[in-house]
Amino acid sequence: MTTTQYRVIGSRPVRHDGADKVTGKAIYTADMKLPGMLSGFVLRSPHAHAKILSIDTSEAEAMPGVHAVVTGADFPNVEDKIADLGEGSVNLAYLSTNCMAQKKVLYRGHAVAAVAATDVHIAEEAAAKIKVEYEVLDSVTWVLDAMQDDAPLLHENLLTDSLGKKAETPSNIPVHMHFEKGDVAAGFAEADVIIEREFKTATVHQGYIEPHAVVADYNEDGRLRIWTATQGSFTCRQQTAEVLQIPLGNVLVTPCEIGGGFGGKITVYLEPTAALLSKKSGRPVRITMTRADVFEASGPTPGSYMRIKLGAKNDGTIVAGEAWLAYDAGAYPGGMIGPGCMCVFSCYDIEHAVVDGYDVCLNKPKTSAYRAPGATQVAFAVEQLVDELAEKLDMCALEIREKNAVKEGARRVDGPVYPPIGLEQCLDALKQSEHWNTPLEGPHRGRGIAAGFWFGCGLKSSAACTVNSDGTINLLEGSTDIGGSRTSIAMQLAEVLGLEAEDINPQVGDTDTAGYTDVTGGSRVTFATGMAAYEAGRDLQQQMKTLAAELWDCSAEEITVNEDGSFSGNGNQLGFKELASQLFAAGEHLVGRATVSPECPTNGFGAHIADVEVDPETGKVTILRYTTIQDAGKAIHPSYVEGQLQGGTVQGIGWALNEEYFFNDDDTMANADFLDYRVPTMLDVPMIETIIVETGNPDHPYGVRGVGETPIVPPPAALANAIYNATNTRMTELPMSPPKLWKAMQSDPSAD
Amino acid sequence: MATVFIPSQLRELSDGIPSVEIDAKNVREIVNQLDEMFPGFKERICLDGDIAPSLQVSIDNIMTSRGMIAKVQPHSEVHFIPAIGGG
Amino acid sequence: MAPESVSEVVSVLGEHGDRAKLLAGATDLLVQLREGLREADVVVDIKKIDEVTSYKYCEEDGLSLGAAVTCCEVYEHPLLSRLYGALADSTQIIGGWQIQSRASVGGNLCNASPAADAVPSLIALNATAVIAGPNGEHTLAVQDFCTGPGKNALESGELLVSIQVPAQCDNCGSAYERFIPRNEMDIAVVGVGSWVKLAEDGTIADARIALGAVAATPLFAEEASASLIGKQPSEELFAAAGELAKQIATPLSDKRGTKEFRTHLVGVLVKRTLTVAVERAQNK
Amino acid sequence: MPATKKVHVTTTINGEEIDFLCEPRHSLLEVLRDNLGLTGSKEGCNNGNCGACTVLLNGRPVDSCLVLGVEVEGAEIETVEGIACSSSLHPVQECFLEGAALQCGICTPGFLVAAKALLDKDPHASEETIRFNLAGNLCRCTGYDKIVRAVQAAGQRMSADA
Repeated sequence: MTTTQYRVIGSRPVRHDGADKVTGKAIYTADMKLPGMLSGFVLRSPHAHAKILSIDTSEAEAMPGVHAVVTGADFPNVEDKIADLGEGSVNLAYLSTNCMAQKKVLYRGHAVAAVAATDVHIAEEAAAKIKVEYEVLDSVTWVLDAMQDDAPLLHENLLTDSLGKKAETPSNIPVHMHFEKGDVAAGFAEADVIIEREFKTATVHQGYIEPHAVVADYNEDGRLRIWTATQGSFTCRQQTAEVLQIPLGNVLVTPCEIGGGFGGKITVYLEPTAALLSKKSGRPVRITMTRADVFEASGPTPGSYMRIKLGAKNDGTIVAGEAWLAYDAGAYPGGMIGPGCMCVFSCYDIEHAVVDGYDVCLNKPKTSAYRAPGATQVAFAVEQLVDELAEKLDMCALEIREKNAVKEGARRVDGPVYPPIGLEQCLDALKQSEHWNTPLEGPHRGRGIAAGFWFGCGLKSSAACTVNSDGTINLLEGSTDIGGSRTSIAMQLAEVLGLEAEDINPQVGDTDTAGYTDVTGGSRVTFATGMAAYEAGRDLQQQMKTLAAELWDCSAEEITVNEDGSFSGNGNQLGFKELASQLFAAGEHLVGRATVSPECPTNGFGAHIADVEVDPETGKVTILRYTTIQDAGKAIHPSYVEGQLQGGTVQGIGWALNEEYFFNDDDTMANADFLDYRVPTMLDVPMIETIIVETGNPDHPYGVRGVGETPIVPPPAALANAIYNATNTRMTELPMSPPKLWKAMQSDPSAD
Repeated sequence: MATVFIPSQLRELSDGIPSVEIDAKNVREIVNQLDEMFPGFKERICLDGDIAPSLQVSIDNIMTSRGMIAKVQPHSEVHFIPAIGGG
Repeated sequence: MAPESVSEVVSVLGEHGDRAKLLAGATDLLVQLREGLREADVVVDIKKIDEVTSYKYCEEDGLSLGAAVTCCEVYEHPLLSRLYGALADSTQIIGGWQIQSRASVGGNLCNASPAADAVPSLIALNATAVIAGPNGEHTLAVQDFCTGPGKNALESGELLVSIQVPAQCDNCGSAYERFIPRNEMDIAVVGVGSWVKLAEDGTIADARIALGAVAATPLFAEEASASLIGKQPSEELFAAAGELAKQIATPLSDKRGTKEFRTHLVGVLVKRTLTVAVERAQNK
Repeated sequence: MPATKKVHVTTTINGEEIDFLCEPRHSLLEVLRDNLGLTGSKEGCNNGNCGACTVLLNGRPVDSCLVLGVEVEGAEIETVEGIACSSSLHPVQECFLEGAALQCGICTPGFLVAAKALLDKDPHASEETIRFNLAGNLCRCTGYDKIVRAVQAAGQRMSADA
């Protein structure tokens, strides 16, 4: 437990970009306007799976106002090269043909051509005049169907990879993973109670309110400037450069303010297309996706099929686990099966376990990360089985979790051993909470709990701080700010230097000015970029010690940086600002800098409590009360930590109760809008109570753990457990929407 | 000696042996020795001479991105696991 | 264009035929035009026409509601929302506040969605559509106005001018309820409007039940309505009416609900709306 | 809708009389953002389901993506850019900042406009009233908790200031 008293850390200053964002001044990508800018429109496939026989763009090109048309033919041929994007890697041929289809379309919404015109309406009309001849193919959107031998093949040469070994015949299964720990057969033999169930979850979308948008300006000198809504400007630069086959240094990516991402704004979709339209037209081009495009053609997160078995002894010890997981990859390989497999048993210390996981291609948009990618699906399954074991063993749901919770030294199913972690502390906080200790009364009501985990990664971050003549600081960092991270990073710099948060002027740099920084994702920004800011502050202090030594006529070793950030030595003492001003006046100007690449997962654990009431006549679930508990290590800005917990929880609630991709008979999406893709409205959720546990992370100077992702993991499971306790009906399918819950209650004879 | 865990999908090469002790100062030495012990090992986990991008090496709670040049301590525990990112 | 009289609109419609579309609140029309579900050469804004944007109520004739009167204007009016409970219920849940500021009851009717929230209430309240066209004005019962999904009884060159809703006596009450997966911002999976008139002895003297989203058009549930007449209100009676109403429901299975679930909901909502309607009649 | 001749429209935006030319098919949102440079109103869905483009039209909140530019002849419009009074923020803006009621900020302008309209009518709006009236504004980051609290706090501040 950290006990250090901080001045800035743990306080709640107003965010630095706040005034811009409440007055409408903040510039998001779609707000960008460059002289001569054209508007782009992307023509997309109406079919889920088809061969492109021909594309005729002549009529569109001839339309007044149209300046350029591009198709797959304008894209350079990229080989099957794997590009490392910092977090995860990508096959460039897949990335490129996902941006613009070449010979085949693999999902409804797949881009086939794009137009740039003086007005978006003209571009849209022109796109409608492009004649694409398709040969429609059989399609598949359910993961188990796609795994069948006779399923329509998306990629003719795709061979299943089992850790370096390729299958002999093509299929829709790019990857099979397998993990094993202990002796599973012996484990189940030891068990007194065994429960096995199948679970299904629907494809869901991150649902950020800002549609993808980009402005590209391809200069005559070959320099490409891009303004975009991205979670990672450097990753965006690399993907764009690789797809276009141009040098990295020719691309400048400027991240605009970004209207939500949650993992969905890492992959490029529009950037290469906008760049090529700009190159052809000689004018800057802006493209924004429509909301339907966002649903149909960006990257939702996998639907899944899971078969999971758990065995426990009479004393409640879970001794064996077995999981068979198949996750949608979408149209191209590379879904979230890896973390799914690694998270399935991540909360429990199970001696004997085996996991098989399959990444499966099917005719849906290529999936991408969504807050703790792959973990929510498995938590939905396992956390229900744990409750069932508890019920069979006549234990309390909390007790069985306390008994089996992972702690330092426990071995994960994929091998590594946990360092100090905070699941036990979260469960303890749950046990002590007012919510848990307040009985829930009334008919058709139930309470459920669930635990959750996400790794949280480190990766590369950079920060540079320039000292102004009055001792205030301009901080330049490279993490695109989606939720107030400028401030949580600046606060760490303020803390180390003995300044106030307001003394720091943080700025998110572009790829020409900021040091290399990986994506805003993986719960890493406050942890890793905060660490970079801290180190940049330390660098500054070292430089100031050397310079102060001259000023004070002593050696640098004689100068101490005190806890409040002041400097003392040789009988002198000055605060940071005062010393900085004196040094500036003496002709020195200072820039502190740091690059870090922490490689340790920050291991974020959480536990949630949900109270629900179920309408027995309609199957509609009302959430009466909800508490989210999480180990933040150390909360830098508690309001924004609470905000991450509350926001992630409500996304998890949406996933649990109503969100799903609904497909027509022809495998096209039937609900590509916010009307029928039902994210929670304000009226659908209660206040989300939060309890921040602070166990301190030994791998960070202030003890920070990543917090952003874990909160989405437990809600579907906590709500399923609550629904069971309210209705006696086990829901094994997401979403637990009214028609499904009502039907399940009808068919479950034990239900109330 | 570092303890190196053989990924379960590669135990077909190691005759089912789940882990081995190896004296090495970096991942490259480990991979080379494993390939000598269990021919074909390197081919399964490497691409273009480095650890395949779909994998990462876990060394004592560190998930390193340094691949072959990552340092290994005398009592380190080493795993080859899938690379993961996040949202 | 924005004409200032009904006759001007009629002549514009005569000139452009189906290529002209009338716009009141635009909350359906603009979406449909963008999605290519409807096409138009001319969009005629009818909100400059007094007759269409105003409403009046008198105790003898009841409510005359201009076709472009917005949802907000209906539910914010204390007398109207007390007298026409079902209509107030409907108008409060069509979209969010932003939609209600613009969307009109007449537009909801003309759009002729099977799931329109205002239409079952209008049918339950026995409302009549006042239609103007090249041959002058005529009226049509709202229950006959919708002819299919997105289709209405307006002939080429005609427009809906207003909706006449009969006067409400002190022992009348009405209610509308829909089932949606969320609590707002959804389209009805099923919607039911119910109206009752109580006799002095507390029995039901007259009743009208209307169903939405269970057929190609909103339906008047005639048999279910008749089954209530002369009876004392009770949960059993309402449940039995619900069963009768279910018999005329022929819903589809789609992204909003299954056939089975929708049929079941008819029973639930008939019971619930009758309960509220009777309560309102008793407490007026 | 096909392109037709541009129409001249005179309207009042944030207290200032404004003239613009627009095609009949252009929405008010497009006019505000593209013709008038008022990019504070955001496009999240372009079909009235998210509320990010909320503006006040003659005092009532509307989705500006579902209003045609030509419809606002003679109307009074208020956008997020008009909420702050000269050099100081409006209480609802202050409370959003102090209460951390925004994360990515894309939905914030719509929420502020709708919240201000609600509080002008009912500064003591209950949690239930706030949730009901602002349900047409979607936020995907915050889980709404801090937004509701900020609106409540702003109502209190407005009645205290009044």
